[in-house]
Amino acid sequence: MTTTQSTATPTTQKLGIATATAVIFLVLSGLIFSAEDVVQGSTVRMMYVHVPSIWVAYLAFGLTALCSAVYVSNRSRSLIWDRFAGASAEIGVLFVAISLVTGSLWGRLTWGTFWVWDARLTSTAFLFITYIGYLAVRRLGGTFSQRARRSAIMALLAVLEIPLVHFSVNLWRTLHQKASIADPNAKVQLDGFMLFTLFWGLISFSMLFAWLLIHRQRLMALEDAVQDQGLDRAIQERRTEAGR
Amino acid sequence: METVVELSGVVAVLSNFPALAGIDLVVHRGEIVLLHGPNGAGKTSVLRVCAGLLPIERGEGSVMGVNLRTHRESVREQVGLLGHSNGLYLELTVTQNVSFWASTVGATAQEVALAMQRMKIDGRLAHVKASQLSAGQRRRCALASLIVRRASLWLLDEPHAGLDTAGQDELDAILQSAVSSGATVVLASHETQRSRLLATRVIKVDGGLISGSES
Amino acid sequence: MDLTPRPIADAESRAQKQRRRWAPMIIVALALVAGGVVVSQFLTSAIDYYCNVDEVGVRDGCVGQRRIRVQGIVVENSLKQTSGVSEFSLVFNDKTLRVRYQGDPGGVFQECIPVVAHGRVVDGVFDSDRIEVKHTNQYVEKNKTRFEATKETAACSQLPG
Amino acid sequence: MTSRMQTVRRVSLAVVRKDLRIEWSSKVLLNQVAPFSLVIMIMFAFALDNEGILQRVAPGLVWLATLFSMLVIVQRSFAVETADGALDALRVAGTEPLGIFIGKSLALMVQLLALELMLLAIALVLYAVEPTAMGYAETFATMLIATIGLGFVGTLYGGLGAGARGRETLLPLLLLPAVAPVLIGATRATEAAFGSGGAQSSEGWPWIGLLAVFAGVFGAVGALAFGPMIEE
Repeated sequence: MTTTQSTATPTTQKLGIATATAVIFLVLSGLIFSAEDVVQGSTVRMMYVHVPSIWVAYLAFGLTALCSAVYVSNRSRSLIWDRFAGASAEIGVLFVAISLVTGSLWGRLTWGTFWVWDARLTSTAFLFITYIGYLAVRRLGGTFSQRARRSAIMALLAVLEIPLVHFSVNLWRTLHQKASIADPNAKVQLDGFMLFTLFWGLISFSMLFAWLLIHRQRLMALEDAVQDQGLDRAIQERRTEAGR
Repeated sequence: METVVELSGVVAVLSNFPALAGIDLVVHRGEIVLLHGPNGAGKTSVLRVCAGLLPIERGEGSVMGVNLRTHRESVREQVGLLGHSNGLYLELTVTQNVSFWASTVGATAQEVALAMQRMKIDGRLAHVKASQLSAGQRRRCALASLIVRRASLWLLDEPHAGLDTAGQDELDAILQSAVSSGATVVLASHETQRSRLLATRVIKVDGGLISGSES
Repeated sequence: MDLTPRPIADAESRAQKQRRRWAPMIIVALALVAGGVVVSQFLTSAIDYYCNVDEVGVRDGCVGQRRIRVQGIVVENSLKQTSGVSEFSLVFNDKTLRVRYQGDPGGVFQECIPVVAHGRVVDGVFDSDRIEVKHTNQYVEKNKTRFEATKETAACSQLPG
Repeated sequence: MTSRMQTVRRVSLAVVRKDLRIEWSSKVLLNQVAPFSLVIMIMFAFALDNEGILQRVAPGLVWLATLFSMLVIVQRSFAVETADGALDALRVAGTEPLGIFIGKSLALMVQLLALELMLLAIALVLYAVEPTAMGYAETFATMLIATIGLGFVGTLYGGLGAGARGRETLLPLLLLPAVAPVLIGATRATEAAFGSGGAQSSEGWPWIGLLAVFAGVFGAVGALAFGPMIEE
């Protein structure tokens, strides 16, 4: 191993550039082009980070569960699914954290409090802790397949929390407002350009997620490969032990 | 002759360390195979691979026709492994321990009594907690738990260690009668004088490989 | 002593062991459905963050001397602030409740928007020590409403009752 | 299929008898866990000695103390398995994992139930709670069903970390969020049963339904996943 390896390819570089452009436009659109809300004023701009980040977290945890299910149901037990599951969960945890922080700042400005124990906030907090536990299980040690098996079971259990988190605002009365666009039986509740900005946020955060995921997964593959190449050398060394 | 164990090019890993570095081994039914070699040669790992406990990283292996790569769990019912640890519950008495292991395989109370008698842990010792036993007595207790399993393939790791001469003789007799009843035995040991007399084949393991064989 | 290898379950049952086990999966699915029903049908009132104004003294969990949270819309022109005490009325489904609050409510508190007040009912007045603003899921651009709804009443009538 | 069911029953009976025997002869529950939970209850009583507060939060304290004690019991339950390689031996013996799961869960449930009864008695005395006859019935129903769920989830997560390094710190991180529904559900049901803070006893039954669902989910998931979980 003499050449420096990168996790980038021309495709991911293009994706990276596109993502950066989209995020820059989101910043401009969110901070400058879009209007203030009639009640909330400028604090409404929190939405353009808060909503896309929880969306990415749902996406990431959903993908984790999907990859785990593929790993468990596939007889070949290919570790690539496990790596995608792990990489996706790491990014998901990051974005739940962002969502919690922006949400509590936004809450301070509009509700008058950083945190309340309503169904939405509480369930989101549990989602966060659960996936921190998932990441801890991944670092428990043991063989790769042991890691994959344990964490797959965890992921399939943990993903059940997501519908509870998302629909908590419809099932119960919460201080948190209901969904404005992802609500199954409601009209879109945003004025024109605000809606566009929010959509733009969802798109650019999704691109960011894809870019991070690909790189993280490749990095994990390299880490595993380092261990595997180490194995080849270790086997050679082990064989020479004989006869000494 | 019926093949019981077949390993070819097996690599097995213990937290990134290749305990087995590509081992080839064939054992037939009715054999008593002795694995010997220095400490850390990989003897224990061979036994654990055969027991379906340690996964195979590279190579192919099968025990009693069961593929160790894909179905290593299914081989375990027919295998009896005595490892370094005795697998005893220290808070339970000797009888409770042997009875527990007997009940997991559906052995009768009579079998338990016979096995305990054979290993001389009946009578006074029967109601002593495992934590209060000497090392040799614990070994006898573990052997009694193994006997009631009536396994097809006996895998023994340093079985003579800690036993007195009478106990070692008793163990040898049991292994011989098990083999004549249709079982197969693989044992690992580095004190070879006694085991050589017992074994039908002696194999040297070193550096995670087979480095020699004699009949 | 008999040491013949113990006969193990025949190949058929071993093949069965390899088969995927459906029974627990079906139980998981059924339990999840049951969970959904329990949570959405029976537990709604118990997890609800607040009672609406019209439910105070009526619905289970909103009655008696216990501490409750009440949600309603701040009635227009009802807010009176004197020497650090804010008084205003909450309305929901045509029922009103007078609220007394020590201090100045935070957030974007104003008339004509929904709020949640924490406290208990004392002599028909809701004695509150904490106010949270519950903003809706409607977002309206400010510039636009300047033309359509310049009068405060218009903003009030827009909000859901 | 019947032969497999027989094996499962045989193994689970053997495991539950073994676990309870170990507890009976070592008396860890009696000598260590019970005093530990007693200390928790008394500390709370000291810290929250304020008119009304203690009665209002008593149900939550009972369950919080139960959960903390449960962590100790679960650790212990798998420490005896790994002390002399018994779990390894069970695995290599091809012992039906479903049987191990059910057996260890049952043993855990029995111990938890004994502990909860003790905590309930303490709460009645220390915190001056006076449930009605209906309240008692509701309390016992809550305890029974919550305990079934706790037994399953405790065994599943206990087996997950068994033998791994750092499992002592991992277990609370995994187990406490997972049992949050039990904490909430059992607390609310017990509040209804005790009539704390003006709650009515009819408010408790849906929560008991939630506890039953929890027990069902983790019973079934454990049945599926316990085997792969303890595998190398």
